[in-house]
Amino acid sequence: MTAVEPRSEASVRASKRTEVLENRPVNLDGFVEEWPEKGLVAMESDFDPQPSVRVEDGRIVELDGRTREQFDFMDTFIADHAIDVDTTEAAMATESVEIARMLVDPRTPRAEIVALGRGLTPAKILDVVKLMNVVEIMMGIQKTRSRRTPANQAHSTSAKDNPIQVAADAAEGAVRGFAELETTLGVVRYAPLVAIGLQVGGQVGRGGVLTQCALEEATELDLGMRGITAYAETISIYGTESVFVDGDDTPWSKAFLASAYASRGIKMRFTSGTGSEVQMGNAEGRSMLYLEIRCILMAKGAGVQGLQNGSISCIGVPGAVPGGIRAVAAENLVASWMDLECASGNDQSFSHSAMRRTSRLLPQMLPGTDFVCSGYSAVPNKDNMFAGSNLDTEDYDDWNTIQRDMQVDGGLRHVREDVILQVRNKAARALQAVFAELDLPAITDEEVEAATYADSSDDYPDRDVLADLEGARSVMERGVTGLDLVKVLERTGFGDVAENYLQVLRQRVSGDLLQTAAIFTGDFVPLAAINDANDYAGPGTGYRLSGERWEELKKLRHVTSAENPEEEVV
Amino acid sequence: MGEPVRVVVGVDVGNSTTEACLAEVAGDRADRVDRLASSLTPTTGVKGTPANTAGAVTAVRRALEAAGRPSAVPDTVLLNEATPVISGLAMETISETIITESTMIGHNPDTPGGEGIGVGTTVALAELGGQDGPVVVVVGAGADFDDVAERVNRAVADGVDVTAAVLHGDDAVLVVNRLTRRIPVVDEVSAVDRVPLGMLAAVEVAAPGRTIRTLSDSYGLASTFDLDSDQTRQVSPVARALAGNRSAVVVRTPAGDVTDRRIPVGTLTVTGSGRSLDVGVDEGAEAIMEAIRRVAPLTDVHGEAGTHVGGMLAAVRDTMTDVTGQPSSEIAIRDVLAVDTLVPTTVQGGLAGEVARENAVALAAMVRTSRSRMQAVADEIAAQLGCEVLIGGVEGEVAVRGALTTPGTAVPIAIVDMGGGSTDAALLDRDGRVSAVHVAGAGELVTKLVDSELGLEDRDAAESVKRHPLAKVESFFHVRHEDGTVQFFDAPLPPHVFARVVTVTPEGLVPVPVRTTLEAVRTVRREAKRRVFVVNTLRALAQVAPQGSLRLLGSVVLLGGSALDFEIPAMVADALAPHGVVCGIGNVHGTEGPRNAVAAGLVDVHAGLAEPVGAP
Amino acid sequence: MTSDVTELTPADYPLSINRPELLHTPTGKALADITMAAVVSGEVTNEDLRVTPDTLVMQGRIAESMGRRQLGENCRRAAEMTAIPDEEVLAMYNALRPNASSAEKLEEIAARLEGTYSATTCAALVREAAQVYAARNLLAEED
Amino acid sequence: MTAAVDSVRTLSLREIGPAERGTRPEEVVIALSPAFGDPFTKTIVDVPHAEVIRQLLAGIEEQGGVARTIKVYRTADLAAIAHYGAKLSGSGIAVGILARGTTVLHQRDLARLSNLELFPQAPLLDAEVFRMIGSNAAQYAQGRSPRPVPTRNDQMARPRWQAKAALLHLKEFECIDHARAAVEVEPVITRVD
Repeated sequence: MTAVEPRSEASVRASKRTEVLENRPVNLDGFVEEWPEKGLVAMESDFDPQPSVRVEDGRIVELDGRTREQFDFMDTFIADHAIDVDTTEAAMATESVEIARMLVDPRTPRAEIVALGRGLTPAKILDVVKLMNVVEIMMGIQKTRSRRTPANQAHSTSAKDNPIQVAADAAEGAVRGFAELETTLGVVRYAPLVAIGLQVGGQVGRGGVLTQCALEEATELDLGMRGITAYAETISIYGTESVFVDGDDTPWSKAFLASAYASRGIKMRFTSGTGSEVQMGNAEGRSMLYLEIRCILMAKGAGVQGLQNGSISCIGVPGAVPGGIRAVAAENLVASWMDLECASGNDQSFSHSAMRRTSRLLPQMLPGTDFVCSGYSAVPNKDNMFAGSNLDTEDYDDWNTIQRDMQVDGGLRHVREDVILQVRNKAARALQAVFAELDLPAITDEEVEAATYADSSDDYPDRDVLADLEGARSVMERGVTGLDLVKVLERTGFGDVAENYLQVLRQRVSGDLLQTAAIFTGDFVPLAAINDANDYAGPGTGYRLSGERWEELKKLRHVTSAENPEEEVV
Repeated sequence: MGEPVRVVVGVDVGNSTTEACLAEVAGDRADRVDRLASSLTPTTGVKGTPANTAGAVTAVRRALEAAGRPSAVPDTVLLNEATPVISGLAMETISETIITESTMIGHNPDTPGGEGIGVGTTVALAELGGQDGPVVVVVGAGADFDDVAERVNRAVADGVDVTAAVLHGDDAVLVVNRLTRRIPVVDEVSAVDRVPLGMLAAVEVAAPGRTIRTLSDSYGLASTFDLDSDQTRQVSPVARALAGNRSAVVVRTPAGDVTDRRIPVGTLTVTGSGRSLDVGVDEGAEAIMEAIRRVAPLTDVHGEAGTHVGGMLAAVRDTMTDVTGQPSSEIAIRDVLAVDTLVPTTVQGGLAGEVARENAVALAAMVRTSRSRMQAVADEIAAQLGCEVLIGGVEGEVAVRGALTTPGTAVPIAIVDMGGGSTDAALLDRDGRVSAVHVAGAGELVTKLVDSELGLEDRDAAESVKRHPLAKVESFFHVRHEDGTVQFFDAPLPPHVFARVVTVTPEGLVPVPVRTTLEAVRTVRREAKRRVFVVNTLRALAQVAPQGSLRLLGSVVLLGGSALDFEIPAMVADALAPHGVVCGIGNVHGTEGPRNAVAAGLVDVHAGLAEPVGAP
Repeated sequence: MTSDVTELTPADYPLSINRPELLHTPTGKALADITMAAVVSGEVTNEDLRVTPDTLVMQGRIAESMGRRQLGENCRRAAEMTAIPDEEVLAMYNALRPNASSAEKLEEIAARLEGTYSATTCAALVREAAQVYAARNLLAEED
Repeated sequence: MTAAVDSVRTLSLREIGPAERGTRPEEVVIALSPAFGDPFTKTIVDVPHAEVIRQLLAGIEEQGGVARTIKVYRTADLAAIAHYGAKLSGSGIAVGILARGTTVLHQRDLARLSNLELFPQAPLLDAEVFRMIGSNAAQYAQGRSPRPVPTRNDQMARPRWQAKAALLHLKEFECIDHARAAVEVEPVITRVD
């Protein structure tokens, strides 16, 4: 047996230094030995298949050592939907090392390497990224990420499902720069009120913020169709057939769902990540990264515009095996390379060690991704109903400082206290007006005051939960829609918020947000991997942090003025 | 044919809801009123204050939308003359039990072990062995049940006379099952380390479903501890405190005592009919209500400064000052309702978190003022909607008019409107005179009583118990409702309600966080409603009834949200039946149920269908 | 469906800014008609805030012009689905879950997609699923 | 196999016969996973299996209940193990438990994936919690209405235990024996001091 020995007991005398080291937070993290036969291995396993492909009559009949009769449904879906039959044999004939070098080499344009990627099988892609060290992987991400301008996403939730807290933190998150805001619930029946709080708060912070509420598929889609949320993300997919079926879905059901969202004009991405299959005990002896590459190709085959990956809720598994965080970076690279929008993890409690948390973050933050965090906790982690994130509100100033140190754009900025107080207050007041107009349980002035100055859910008066749930039910029953909320906001004197919200709804008509990696600028200009396609081609090209944005990121909470060293820059 | 048709909206600003009734009124003779729609929305701000405007405007808009004319502008909005009524609640515990020197452990662990009584000297487990006389073993925290049993068995085998045991953990049954000799064992004594050692002690455990007989009886204690008559008198509070328990421990210490005392919680000074009376809150509800009756009609009440009661009454006054701008000295408390209740309270000095049901008094107080600021509301509504706004009759009077449209009613008629903070009554007599009254105490007080008597400490749960009938989930496929009927389900019920007492709500079944039976919860709920709604209905009606006689009332119509409650109307009707009063739920205009009486009444009065009443 | 805008290129994106004249709501309003005034007056309703099949086809063409074949196909399926009511879309999705439907049931859905909604691409996806489910033992047990 | 050296009690599971449906209306079935007791001897946080069983049984006994223990070999899926136990239980109540400690209270009329009380975070389960779980199981079996065992939560359990849990899960899966039917066992707890 392996790895079930208890931690070393202090039966023999240990040095003082050992004591110090024993007490370091990193030793609270769990680490395990690899077990490749069972798939408990990051990305280098003798049990992964060898790359191969064979095409007959315009159809792939062999994939990574298996013939069509031997295909499981992942093989079938990938062969029939993801891989480009016309180019696959030529692409597969290219040496893996050559492809790996193309990924790193700035002189190979993104379009060329993406086109080549369309013909590769999962085992071949794995073979390529296995050749790359973590710096090369970051080089690859820098080049292949689909949108030119990096962005970030936040979690805005409440341990008490308090919609006022969600609104205030959404407003602060928006003004700090997040392009997307996501929420979920403790008590699911609260969803309509919390989703309204998120939407209203998000539109107060600044224009162009998109929101979503993670729920089971039917309700999530319902809120989306009513225009109370603007996108969807928690559509999980898995790398083995057995785990996919355990999740009560198939590639075909998920592909159908992807089209359903698009048919309502709603932006959507899938979610997957290394470690989920071995966590559920059905990795079928494959490495975590091999299985994740299958997920990425499945997502691509379904025609969904993007993917949230980077282990996500299973981060403790790759995080515990050797090379695991390299594998996590590699999965973000593959998602980007396969021309999908990549919301790149960094969204779950990862480590007790602040150093480890930061090092896990850099492979996404330094090259930039479409969303560096697919959930930076814009509430204190104890209020995070996604079970905690790698970063939370306590880390705002650290994040801003790292951006300034490295001259890297992680999508956030320092915001002056008075601005934050003002948007938090306004968000709470706007929601107060909405609740009053919709006959929902009143939000008191005391609650508005609390929201303005609060940190966590502890700082708010308790709500009448039963009355709120009754209100939530009536919102669904009465068929309240996003348009109703716009009207209420306009009528109650929050015309600018109403206008922002209407702009978000209006975009459904254009379908512009359905394109790869689409977000809004603050002026509601859609920014996708079309009009803002990544054009990195080596030093001096691509997205560079400069000009007005760089000036903005130079600001921190405390910076001594050069002009008058007795004062700080404001 | 050529008569002008005007759109009129009656708006009733109530304590918690604002109602509107939209109608078309034809012609000056106004012999035709076409009611088009009604609406209901929460009242904004304290009733009778400018903050009401938002709710009133919403109610008007809603009614217009419901009538399919969202962009229409009404010709006239009619507002009721809403009198601000503010109520406050307080609850004071007035008795307490105090144990000194750890003489007694009288709590009821779920599962004591063994049966019978054992008397001996207290000895710690670690010291067990070699004792001559009978011993009671005292076992501290962290002991394992197997170890305890083994150790006691060894001592018994060595000849020690172990007669009983007291345990820290929840292990009594486990220990007893492993002992060679059957002894009574009391467990879950959280402060077991404070049990004095080397003292004579007695442990008694009754059979399941029974209560102890010896330690809960003064003479039983006397025989057990060999006491003389003076000593027996001294220990009688111990016996009293232990009555009703399934298990108990008594340790005889030189200075140990149990006292049961009244807590002075301040006095109320009630004023009326030109005189003032002082009454101690700790004298109980009956004494307080008697004092109020003696000074009737009440003109004001003050609470002793520096006490909770004083603070509560001051807060009610302050709120009214904020609302009306009247100085606090001009604001009078016009009614108080006192109710006796029992509150589970942890006994001071107890060793096992013993809980006693202590006496408490709950008070509801009410202030009203004649100075309404409805004109300000009217002006703002006029500005926002761009129409004429008129302030109509006093609500009680208009409500009677609305109630009178209930099919089958006739003058004289009385109405009762049971709200959240106050219970209101009005009477229209044969001469067309209307008298109206507000009394303190309504839904909020019921919630508070349910909350404290069930020990919920959860207002939401108490509110749910108040509003919805109960049921017991007997399996995943059926529940037994409180009326005894059984309901079956095709799909299994959610696991969190399994085996629980639940409220049956439109949202589904909601567990009530208690461990008592459905019957106990039901009794608490009905008693709370009876002591507040029934008592108040009788009290309020007596104040408007001719010569104070309910028999002269004729018929009583129940209005407002509480009239929609599943049991209050029946409880009130039962209470009124002996007085020969016909009591029923209002059905305004035969369609609106108990809602919309004032709003509809305003329109009718305006249209001349009904004579304005009480007008100068 | 739309046939006069076959030549969309990446330069046309975003349509809301570069080609608003091509966009309309399901009730035939122009994008510019969705104003706050129109919302307040009730001229704009929820029905207006939906994407049309034509628009989805156009977005699909733009995606394909960027080399995103599958995203283009997804847009085409979505265009077909705009006609299907919400509840039925969800019911069809549930029927596609593993072990949820018999081969007959899936064929019934495919036929309905094809016949009632002219959703041929969607129907093909369902038939393909039925084939794979049969091979992988993921059809519902026959009663 | 005996427990680790630092354990004061060992557990052995003496096979009595095939697992059958019980008839006593108040009984609780404790359904053990394939690796419970043998080859594994302790939970993910080193609570000895002997102690887990002893505390579950004590909780049931303290409430005046009776228990039967079965061991399941054909599946390592906790919901399936517990639901199977519930179907065999005279009261319909079962406690299902995995070798790593994850525990669920199940009832036979519930859907397999539903439950009465679930304790998904094995690292947070200690002897005291197992006692309360046993006590609640007995109370459900008697038709009483216990307060649910307070659930604990630790966001940092993920970085510390997620991978070890996966490893133990894989090991448990290796112990699945599709050919072997569930058996009723008598837990024999022996002190070794």
